[in-house]
Amino acid sequence: MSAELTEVRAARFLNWNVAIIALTVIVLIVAAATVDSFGTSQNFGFLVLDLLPIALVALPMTLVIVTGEIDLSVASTLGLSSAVMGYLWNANQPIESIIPLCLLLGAVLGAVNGLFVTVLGLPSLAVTIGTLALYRGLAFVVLGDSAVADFPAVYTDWVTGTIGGTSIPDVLIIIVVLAVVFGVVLHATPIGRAVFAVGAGEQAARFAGVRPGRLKFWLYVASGLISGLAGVLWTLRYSSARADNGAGLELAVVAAVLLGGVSIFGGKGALPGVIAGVVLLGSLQNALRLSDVSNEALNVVTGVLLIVSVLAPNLARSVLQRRRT
Amino acid sequence: MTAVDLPAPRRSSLDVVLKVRELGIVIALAVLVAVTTISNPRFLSGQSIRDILLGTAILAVLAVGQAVVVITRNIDLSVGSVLGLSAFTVGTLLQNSPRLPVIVVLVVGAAVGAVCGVVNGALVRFGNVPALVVTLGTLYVVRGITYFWAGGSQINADELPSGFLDFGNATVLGIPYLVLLAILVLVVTGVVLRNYRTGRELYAMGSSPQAARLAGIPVGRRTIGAFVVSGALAGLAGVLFAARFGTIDAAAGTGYELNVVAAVVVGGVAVFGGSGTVWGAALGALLLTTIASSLAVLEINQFWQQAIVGGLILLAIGADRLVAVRVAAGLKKRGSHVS
Amino acid sequence: MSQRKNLAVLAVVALTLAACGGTTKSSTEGQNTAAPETSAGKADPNAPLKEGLKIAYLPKQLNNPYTDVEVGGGKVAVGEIKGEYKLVGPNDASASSQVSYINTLIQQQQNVIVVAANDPNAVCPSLNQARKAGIKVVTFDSDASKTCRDAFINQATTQGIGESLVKMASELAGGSGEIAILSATPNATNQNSWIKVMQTELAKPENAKLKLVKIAYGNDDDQKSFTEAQGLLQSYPNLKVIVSPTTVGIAAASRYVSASSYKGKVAITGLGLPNQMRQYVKDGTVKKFALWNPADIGYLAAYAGAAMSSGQITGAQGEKFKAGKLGEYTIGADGEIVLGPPTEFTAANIDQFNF
Amino acid sequence: MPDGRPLLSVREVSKSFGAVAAVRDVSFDLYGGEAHALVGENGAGKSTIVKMLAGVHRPDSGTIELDGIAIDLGGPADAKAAGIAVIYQEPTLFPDLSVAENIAMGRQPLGRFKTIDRAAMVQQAAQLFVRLGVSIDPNRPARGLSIADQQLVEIAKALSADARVVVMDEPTAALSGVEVERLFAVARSLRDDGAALMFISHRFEEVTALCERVTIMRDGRHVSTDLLTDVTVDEMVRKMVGRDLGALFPKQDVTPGAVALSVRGLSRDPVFLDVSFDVRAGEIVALAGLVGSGRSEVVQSIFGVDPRDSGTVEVVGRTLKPGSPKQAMAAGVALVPEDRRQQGLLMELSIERNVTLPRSRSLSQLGFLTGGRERRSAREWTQRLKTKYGRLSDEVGTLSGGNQQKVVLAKWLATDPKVLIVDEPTRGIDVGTKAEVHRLMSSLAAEGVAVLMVSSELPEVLGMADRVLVMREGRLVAELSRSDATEESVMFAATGQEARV
Repeated sequence: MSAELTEVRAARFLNWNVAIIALTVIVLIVAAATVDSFGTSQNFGFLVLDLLPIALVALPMTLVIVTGEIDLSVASTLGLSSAVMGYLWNANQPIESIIPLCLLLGAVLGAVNGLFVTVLGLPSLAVTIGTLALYRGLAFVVLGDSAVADFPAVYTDWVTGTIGGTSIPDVLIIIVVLAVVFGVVLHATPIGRAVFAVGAGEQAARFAGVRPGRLKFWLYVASGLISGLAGVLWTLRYSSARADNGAGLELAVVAAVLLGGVSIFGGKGALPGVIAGVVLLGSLQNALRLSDVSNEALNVVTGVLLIVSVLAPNLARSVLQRRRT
Repeated sequence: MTAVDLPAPRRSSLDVVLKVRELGIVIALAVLVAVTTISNPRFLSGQSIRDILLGTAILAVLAVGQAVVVITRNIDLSVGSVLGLSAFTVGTLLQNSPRLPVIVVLVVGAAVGAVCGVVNGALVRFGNVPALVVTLGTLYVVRGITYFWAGGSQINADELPSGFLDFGNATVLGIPYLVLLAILVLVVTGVVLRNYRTGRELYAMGSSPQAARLAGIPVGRRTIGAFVVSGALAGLAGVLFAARFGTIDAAAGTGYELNVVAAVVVGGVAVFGGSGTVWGAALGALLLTTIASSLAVLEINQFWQQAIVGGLILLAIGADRLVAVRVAAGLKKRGSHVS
Repeated sequence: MSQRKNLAVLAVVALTLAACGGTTKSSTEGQNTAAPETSAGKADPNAPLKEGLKIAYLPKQLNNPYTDVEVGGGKVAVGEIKGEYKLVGPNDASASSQVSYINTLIQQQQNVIVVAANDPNAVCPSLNQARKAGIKVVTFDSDASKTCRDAFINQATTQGIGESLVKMASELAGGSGEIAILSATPNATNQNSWIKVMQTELAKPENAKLKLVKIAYGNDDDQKSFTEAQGLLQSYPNLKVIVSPTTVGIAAASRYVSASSYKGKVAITGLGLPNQMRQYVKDGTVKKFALWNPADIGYLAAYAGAAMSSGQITGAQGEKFKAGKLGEYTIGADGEIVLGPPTEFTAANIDQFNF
Repeated sequence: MPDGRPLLSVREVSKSFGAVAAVRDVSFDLYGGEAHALVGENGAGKSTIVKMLAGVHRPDSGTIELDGIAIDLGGPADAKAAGIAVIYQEPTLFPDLSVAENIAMGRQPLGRFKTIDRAAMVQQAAQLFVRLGVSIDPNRPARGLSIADQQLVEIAKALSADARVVVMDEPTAALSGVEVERLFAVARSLRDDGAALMFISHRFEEVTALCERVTIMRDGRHVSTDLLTDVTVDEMVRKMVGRDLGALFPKQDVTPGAVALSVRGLSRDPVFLDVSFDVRAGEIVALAGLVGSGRSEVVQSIFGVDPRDSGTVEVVGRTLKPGSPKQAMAAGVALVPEDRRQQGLLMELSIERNVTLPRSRSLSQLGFLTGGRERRSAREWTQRLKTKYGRLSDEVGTLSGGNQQKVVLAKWLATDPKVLIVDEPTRGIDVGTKAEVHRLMSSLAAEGVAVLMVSSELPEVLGMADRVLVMREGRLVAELSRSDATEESVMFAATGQEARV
């Protein structure tokens, strides 16, 4: 009994979710104190804009990974959404119909992933590596290597602008609203309970009346939809629709989610931790750049953080288990 | 059921399926080549074939390494970065000591890759971290190290010894050295996987990790071994890359992992391990390279290439699943629990 | 139509953005040109160049030898005027990473940003933000949209480059035959304007026998350019000349041809770096190619930026300023500053150049 | 009987998992040329002993001696090298590899340059199968082999390794009479060749038919080792159970009410065929049969987690649509599944999440769950079942087997079922909890719940059930009333003994 108790205590101590939030706060404080102009309101705006796509896509990705699956096609969905947006804009379609179409497109692309994973029962890793290539390829087919610009200033200004006279970026509203929605769904609804259940044990979840296939399908749709939205916002932010927009973003998103304490094996994770992971990665990047640290170092930091975030809890667990058996 | 009506000995249906699988790629290749050649007969010229084979050589070496890892139910996404690091290492080495014999360069390249493989393998083995995450991380880290080291510098063809560049272009009986080397790698790996105990143990691990452990197979050591092979071959591919292209910067091989995984999956290696051959993986590499070449010749928008690669991956895994379901239905006579 | 309207309604609801009717590309044409009115105040041609100016270079990407030479010239110039030189940039030639760097430079309160735009529009909002913050923006290599920079250092007039490319191609082809262009990316501003001039030139009667069969894009990626050159030669057996107005493309094409059976049959020309091309000029693959001195571009950009930051010039047409060893320059229309005519390199003179 | 030195000795070994002591100070000897039975109830520690011999677990204390010399089995490879072959209840083959390769793995015959001589390998396998008297194609992949055939491949593996010690962990559980006979013939020939056999089974007639010596375990401890000639079946049972049988199964007499569950013509090729039966309110009906006879599949199909090809299921007059556990739950069906770790519980989630998962929708307010109602409900039900735990937020995997089973029961009883299906309700739980579970089922029946119980433990079946349905090879072959049901009659129906030659 006492062994069990120490274990519980150790587990609480090693709670990655708490650790990552604490680490993020520390990084923010240290950065604000030591890096010139990190703490300015303008820089805050830049930081939020830089974080925007990763933060958005990380939300559904968290749910997908908690169910034990993965979606590597998000960045390509973003790119295809952006390319189609540019194509339609060039074709003189009204932006008010382009944007919902792009969101719809994202949802459809997500549904394709979902069908492959749930109906055919294929491993999501392989499926989404396939659609990663497919969707990005289609984006190039749609728009080639060209860029479409001149999106209406009302929209682009809104995306890059701030709320009223404050220095709070407009897009922060979108992030906050969606983060709350996904957080509530994951942590305070029957759907969220089912998400954790499927990730912790798909079979047992089925025996408790959960339909894992249906659940995963809709999570992929959500992932596609949000990626499509991220594509629209990306396009408006840079006022440039390009097929290669967001290339490679999936790695940053997965890194942020895992860094946020979500288990790659599924069943474990919390949204606040993921948000902290996103902020940690973003602010670290921002602060290092302001300190003239090269991009290269950043790559190394991201990679190491990614490995450590998965390694640390595993090592802790296996040390505990070794003591147990 | 009773034991009396056991199946009579017959040709293994699984073997047949695998044969069919590789045959499918060959047919696809033949059709592709035929169509392209009809539209432009120069597609089958010596130079053109040589170009395709040279392109395939690098991808095939990577794909062979990847196949070894995938067969053990793992994945190595860091190969593109490892290729870059190795290419830059040997480039720098050759800049400083141009007289180095090619064989030494090859060994150095493979060694650089092997070290990366050890890191990957050890993290997977001892850290209990899924290979996907580990190699995603090392993809970043290795590339970062290369950038760090290379900075903005680029190694140009004129800085490399001509002996080395000749190695990239010279031929024996019309077959380029690089292609011969790739074939050598393919044959050796293929034979080891098929005809040696170690090779069979890799399949066993991928087929059922739990049973492998119970059968006394040193799963951890073999896992590290598989990653070392994949790393070493990625390093070797880095040398081939340097010899073929002559221009090396820190970005060499960026994004290669996608093509490599595609080649392996299209070549019929099951993503969940246990089945598939390096021959299939090499055929997959040949198919992808030929597609890229054909698109240029057929004047189909180059941009279709990536979409086609993606489509092929989905097609391949989808078809494999359907075939597997059918075969399983044929083989299975009873017993289907919820799994 | 009704469907589109439905979707439009949906969009309004979804985004709660007031929008009357549909905002289409044509309805917004010409509305997006509002440039911030910066650099108010008049030019004082006699103002001295300030010392300690912070001048930052942001090339398209870092790992490009050509870029290295360019910014190297900038470093020299910044040293001459006793400023602070800084070089930042992404590893990938993407506009989005450039935007992050521009934002960083704004935070760091640089005086001048010298930038080669990866996308003329995507970097605009950030550059304008920089200009609002009092930073002078000089573009080089690849221009940003006119509304968001103060000056553009043009290597050579577009007309001049286009003409000289066609002239070299015509000479190498012997006045008639098929030629192809191997460019960088299809949306590279400079490449496209040169190609446009070339097409005009080729349409002239004296070039009637030259046939442009294809424009291929190698994305300024060595390998892609290599494969594209390979594809061109396979698709067009009668090709006589490949013109590559990009240093990456010409080097890759030369390397491919020099090791293939096409050597001696197909000529390569375009814009290249002497150091990269020396080998191919010597082995006969390349007879001649052209380029300006890239170091001078970075050099000139530093002086132009410093002159603006010191109030000597505002970027208006007709203003003059001194650029160290290069002498005096006059600002042309739209803030363009032309470096000078390109140099042609051949086996005879190539050894005189080292860049 | 061979005398002299034992081939393999187990000396005072102990092994604990967390707080649970699975094996405590167990000693026994295996002799060459002798078959030794290891019997005990589920959870008595037999499998842990097997795993220690296989090198999967290392004893916390005590030694294992081979030829009188202590050996350290650090891994399965060590056990293999020591000549110990283990045949598990669930065979461990490589589905993608050929049968011949499965047999030869690690010992493939080598030809030139140390390459594998495939022809010789296939030849070897074929010869082994001839010796075993079976015809399995050595070239076919292991995927798709029946359990019985997989078992035979495992035995061929042990044969090819020339194993001196062969441990068989319930190999007959899924075999038909003919298959069991053939297996025994092979086992005897192994024994006669001088190997030491350890045989684990629940069937006493098999134990007496094959073995010379028997070791009995109870609650992780060694009870006795006797020659089978010295001990009767009754004595063995008493030693295994260690208490009076009658008190264990307190079924209260209830007059059955209306039909609560009605199954008609339920089929799923090739698992079960044309299964029809009724369960009335207040009745406990046992579904007996051998492992693999299709019992679990039938109840899973009723509950909807497994598909079905044809047939109807009605619950209190409502027809259930196939493949929808949700609808079954809504109709008042609850299934406590066979495999607690995989099907019953989410081991990494907390106790409260496990208890409330099936009811997360009904516990929500306006679609939201704030945790409070879940916690209160979880506390209420776990307390009602006297579950012992630290905190409701602890991972359910940290509980003992018995308490885990109580969590599963709490989870389903909380849904207020009209039809409760329990699949192996007392597997792997301690004696005290077992009695509690039985009392609980009995009182539920008394309250009018229809209980359908799948069980492999005959005493449990006989003690608890009002009626016994017996399945064999996917078919319902007998229905026995409480008075007709005896060990013999049930086993007779389950094994189809008339088929024995």
